Amino acid sequence: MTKLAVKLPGLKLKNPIMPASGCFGFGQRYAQLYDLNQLGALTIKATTLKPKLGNATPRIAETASGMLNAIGLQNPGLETVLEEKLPWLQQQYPELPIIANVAGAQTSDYVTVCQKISGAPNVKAIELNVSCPNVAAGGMAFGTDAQTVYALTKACTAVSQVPIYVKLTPNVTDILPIVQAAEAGGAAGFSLINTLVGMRIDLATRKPILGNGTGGLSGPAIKPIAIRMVHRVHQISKLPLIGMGGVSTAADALELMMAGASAVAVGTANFNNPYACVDIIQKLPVIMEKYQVQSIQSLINDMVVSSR
Amino acid sequence: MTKLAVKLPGLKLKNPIMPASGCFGFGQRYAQLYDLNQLGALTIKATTLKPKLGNATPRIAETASGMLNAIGLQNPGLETVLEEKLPWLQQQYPELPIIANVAGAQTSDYVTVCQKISGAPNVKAIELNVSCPNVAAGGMAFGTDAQTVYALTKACTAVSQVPIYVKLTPNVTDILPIVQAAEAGGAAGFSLINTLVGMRIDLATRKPILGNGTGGLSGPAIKPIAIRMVHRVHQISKLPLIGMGGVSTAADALELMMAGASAVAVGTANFNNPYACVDIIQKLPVIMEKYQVQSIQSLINDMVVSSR
Amino acid sequence: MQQRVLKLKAQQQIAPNTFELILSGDVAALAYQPGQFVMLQIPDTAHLLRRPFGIVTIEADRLHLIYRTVGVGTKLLSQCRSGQLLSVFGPLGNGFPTAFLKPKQEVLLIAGGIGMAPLLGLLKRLVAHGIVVTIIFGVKTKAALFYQLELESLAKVYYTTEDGTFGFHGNVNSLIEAKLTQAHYQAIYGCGPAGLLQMIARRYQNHPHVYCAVERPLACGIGECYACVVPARQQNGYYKACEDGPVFSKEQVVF
Amino acid sequence: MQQRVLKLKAQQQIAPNTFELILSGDVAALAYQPGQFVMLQIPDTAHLLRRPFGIVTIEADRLHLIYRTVGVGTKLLSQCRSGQLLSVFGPLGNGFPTAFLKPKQEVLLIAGGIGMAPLLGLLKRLVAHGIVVTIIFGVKTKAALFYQLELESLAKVYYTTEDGTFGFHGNVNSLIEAKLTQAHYQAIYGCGPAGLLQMIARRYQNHPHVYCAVERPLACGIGECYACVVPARQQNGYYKACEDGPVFSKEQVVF
Ligand SMILES: Cc1cc2nc3c(=O)[nH]c(=O)nc-3n(C[C@H](O)[C@H](O)[C@H](O)COP(=O)(O)OP(=O)(O)OC[C@H]3O[C@@H](n4cnc5c(N)ncnc54)[C@H](O)[C@@H]3O)c2cc1C
Ligand SMILES: Cc1cc2nc3c(=O)[nH]c(=O)nc-3n(C[C@H](O)[C@H](O)[C@H](O)COP(=O)(O)OP(=O)(O)OC[C@H]3O[C@@H](n4cnc5c(N)ncnc54)[C@H](O)[C@@H]3O)c2cc1C
Ligand SMILES: Cc1cc2nc3c(=O)[nH]c(=O)nc-3n(C[C@H](O)[C@H](O)[C@H](O)COP(=O)(O)O)c2cc1C
Ligand SMILES: Cc1cc2nc3c(=O)[nH]c(=O)nc-3n(C[C@H](O)[C@H](O)[C@H](O)COP(=O)(O)O)c2cc1C
Ligand code: FES
Ligand code: FES
Repeated sequence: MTKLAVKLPGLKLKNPIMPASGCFGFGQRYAQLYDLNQLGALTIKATTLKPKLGNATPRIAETASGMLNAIGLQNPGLETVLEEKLPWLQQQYPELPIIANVAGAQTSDYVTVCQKISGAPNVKAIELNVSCPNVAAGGMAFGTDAQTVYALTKACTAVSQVPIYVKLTPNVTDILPIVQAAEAGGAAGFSLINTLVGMRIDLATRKPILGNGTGGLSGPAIKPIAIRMVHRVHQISKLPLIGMGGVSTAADALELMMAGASAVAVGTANFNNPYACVDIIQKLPVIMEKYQVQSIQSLINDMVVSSR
Repeated sequence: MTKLAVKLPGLKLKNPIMPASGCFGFGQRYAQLYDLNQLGALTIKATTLKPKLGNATPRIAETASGMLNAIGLQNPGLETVLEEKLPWLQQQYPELPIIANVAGAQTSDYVTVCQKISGAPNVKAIELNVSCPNVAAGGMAFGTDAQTVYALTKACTAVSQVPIYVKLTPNVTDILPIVQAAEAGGAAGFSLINTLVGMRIDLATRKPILGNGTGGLSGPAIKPIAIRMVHRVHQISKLPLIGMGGVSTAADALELMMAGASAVAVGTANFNNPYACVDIIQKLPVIMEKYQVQSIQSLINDMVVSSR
Repeated sequence: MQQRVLKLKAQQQIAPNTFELILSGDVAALAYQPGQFVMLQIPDTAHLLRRPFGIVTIEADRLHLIYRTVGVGTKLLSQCRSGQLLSVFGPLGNGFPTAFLKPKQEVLLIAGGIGMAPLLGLLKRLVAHGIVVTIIFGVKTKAALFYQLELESLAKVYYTTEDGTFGFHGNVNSLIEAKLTQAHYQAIYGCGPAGLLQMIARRYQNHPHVYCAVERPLACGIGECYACVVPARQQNGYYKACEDGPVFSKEQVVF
Repeated sequence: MQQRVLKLKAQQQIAPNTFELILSGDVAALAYQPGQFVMLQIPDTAHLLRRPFGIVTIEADRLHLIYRTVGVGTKLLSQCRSGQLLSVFGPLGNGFPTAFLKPKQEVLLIAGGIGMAPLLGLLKRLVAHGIVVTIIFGVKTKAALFYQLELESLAKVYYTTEDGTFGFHGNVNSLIEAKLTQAHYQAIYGCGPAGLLQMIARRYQNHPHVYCAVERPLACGIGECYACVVPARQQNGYYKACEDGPVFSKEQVVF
């Protein structure tokens, strides 16, 4: 195993870095910039049962060291993803593990998508998105209620052919019951954090800038919250974590791993630097050397995160 | 009434800008920089029954467009505040309304401090700090439980001679029950937001940077969350709001007011620019003119915040 | 579509709040169509989103942009001095379709304010191919005009100002009404505020070649994030301004 | 204690990761004591906290600082070029006490690495007042030394390097052990890593005049936020590094 390689349920990653769901689409345009085989894995845009048009515009607004988005899970729907997007990735990058981000408005939607998408040969894991703050039905409403998380996770793990990582929302008073519920439901790991609910007001119109009113806050602004959430979940659960939130450098990625993450997803940073993922992968060995990290797998194995 | 003046329960403010609790101490050093009479009001550092030494060091860490603090409510205690700090302010700035931020480890502490501090002639309102994320007992644990908030608010309003603003934490799944509890307990208004729980890890030691482990995230990074919380509470409560969170310019202050705040507190910005409060006060008329705001009071009176 | 670090070679104000920016570096090999754009990184890390600007021209090692300061990013940009390094990503998107045009044919360019920037590059290309160009350049007030000499040397130019301080007094629509109802053009190209583009689409609704460049807030700039969608005109759905546009025909989208 | 916008006049690297920075502007009237500090705003709005640096000297319209690049703020600072405007807040805190000294008396300055910066200003003042100064300048390796000629022109200087590449091979403690156990000084002033300051406090525990400047993360810089506390030595409590320090006597705090 190489210095950067890491193993998680369902995922043998050549390095711990992957794009975060929704910030990389299905990878086709980024593939024009660089060889996606360099990535540890690729998390696709949230996929729903039917095509989804998403929210009214404007859908994004800038904030200090962050951004709000209210895309509203626009995506071409399960059929197109199965017939076009995943086969394209399979053909171009047969070795690249795909993590399928799955969303829905009701349990049966999630179940159908999990069942079918987990049959795709390159989908090695599912990221169960119960934490999108930008849709009225499903999404975050699911992820803040322990009972719902339990039932949904259980229903999805029952039909999925690949391990399921439950994607957690930071918009909760206490993450503990949610984590326990997902564990009881058979989650193989967690992925965190999704965005924080935020808003910006347009001074000229005195109305919210975003068509949806509120949006999800991402980017370096939320990194300290991501680190804290990863740290907390790592202390209360033995399951592996895919960490994300504001990572834009190799040092950020290492910081999340030292908080307890076994792999790291990069979202908003792709917009600032379209080469963010590969830049981080390239610089990871340098920063590991600086901080005497022999290998990512050993870092994870030995990690006992102190609460100080 | 002038363009900038605004009236809230207990508070006649010549302008809506005040320093946020904990970022301005008791004003004595800032008084060496400028005339504190320019401020709308002054919120003092959290005051507890007994002197408090606070948390282990380091107590702060920088984050992208923000900072973490885990001061742990270090303060000289009620007696010194009553005998030295408030009298000094009273003598130097007899016209300056003081808002006393009150914290405690148990209900009886809060009650005693509220009773006594509300008797000080210049204390015009109390900010009930049930939202400090940096102390083990009291603080945020109080502010995330509706029943506790109700009981505490009720006990404090019973003894206080001045209106009580309950300071809310954003670290909750849903603010609605907390808001309703504080209203039922007799709150005159709300003050929001306190900091968000966050963490940073030191790559060299692989431990949290802060002595306390976690800290509270403040600064421009959290402004979109503050705007959203103010907007939300404004929609569910008729009580006036003192808004705060990442305000560093007059435009930021206006944005919070357009989200529903009647006055605005400035915290972290004082560290970046020690003249932040007066700079904002000076520029407020300019930005009001730009966006056709006749007066702050009319803006507040007419404010119907759309959810879009 | 590539990322380059370019050096600020020269920057000057050419009208109130309007700047001309010349960046130099390894750009000579970048093929582009007028209407395509680049995304500039703002040299302040609190501002994550790159700002899109239409390419005016790329000549030898120079990339030429024109922009208006509207918010904090463009303000910071306008304060950059020579020697500043800026990360530039592009060319992105699709330019103005011109393949159907033949020398000596006439076209109309309609610019609202800073909307002239991407049309400038188009103008040069068209003239170089022997196309005869008429321009309508509408602004709020005389001071906002720029590049008049250059425009007039290449095309017939009509100016309109909202306050009547120069040229026709009124908006672009009333100018056309007054002066250009008889004219016929092989193609109409527009760029400017949404209201102007909507007016163009209405006025020339039966014209087969009406193309306008839209402005939408962008995040990825390459079609992967769904931030920038524009409602499709015919079906229930969206186009992406960054990848499918920013130039659209009036049949494709609701401007 | 004031805020000024100063202009970067000159900046140069004087050792690996070590820079000398000259800012110019309206500073002539600012009275200061060596050991006091200023807080610089980092010219990137994502970095809110000002960075504290000891004042080396203020002469006429020039503020002179020396700093080491340790993190992102100092790195950004080191990339600033002439003409850059920087907001400077200060002088803040308390300098090294010297009122008790008389001409011809001898004092010892102990600097660890960049800890030499605030001691440089002190050295100049002391020499100007006829005090005889001995310096110990301890660094990791020869290359990290700076300002040797200037130091040697004003004081007797002992160098120690951890790797033995220059001067005494070892740390400051072993140098004192080897060469200075017999010497007596009216005062001892120190600045450097916590370990060095603790060693100084231990070694000179019975000396009445031992003063060291500490470094702690600061937020407000003026005593209002309780970010920067240093444990008091005698009672259960804290001093504030920014307001009560950064120079403390060994009796006041646990370095
Ligand atoms: C394809 C394309 C080409 C463009 N070409 C030009 C050009 O050649 N010259 C020029 O002056 N302007 C052009 N614009 C508009 C320009 O991108 C914005 O004016 C600029 O991004 C504003 O940035 P700011 O930081 O000053 O404003 P802020 O309001 O502070 O920006 C906040 C956010 O909103 C976005 N935003 C604000 N206004 C606009 C807008 N009108 N369009 C899109 N996003 C916006 C910013 O990119 C940023 O993400 C173009 C826009 C697009 C989409
Ligand atoms: C009173 C005082 C005087 C100082 N004088 C000098 C001087 O003359 N020359 C010099 O090179 N350094 C001096 N320092 C240390 C200097 O302030 C830090 O090295 C600098 O702030 C590091 O900033 P950064 O952005 O590069 O590091 P980062 O690690 O990126 O900074 C992150 C945060 O931690 C703080 N921080 C990091 N290291 C230190 C430190 N050692 N001390 C205090 N805060 C720190 C920063 O101020 C910032 O808030 C002084 C510190 C203090 C408190
Ligand atoms: C434009 C945008 C779209 C997103 N879409 C999705 C999505 O479809 N599914 C999902 O689980 N998370 C989505 N996210 C959240 C990210 O995957 C990630 O959890 C979050 O942005 C924090 O990481 P970052 O700070 O690196 O962006 C989206 C984020 C952004 C900015
Ligand atoms: C150093 C520091 C100390 C603080 N101390 C207190 C406090 O004692 N009581 C309190 O209610 N809030 C305290 N806060 C929170 C602020 O009052 C404010 O709610 C928060 O920082 C958000 O505002 P800002 O982003 O403008 O700083 C403190 C914040 C900081 C940064
Ligand atoms: S900006 Fe991302 S799809 Fe257009
Ligand atoms: S830095 Fe605020 S009290 Fe010292």
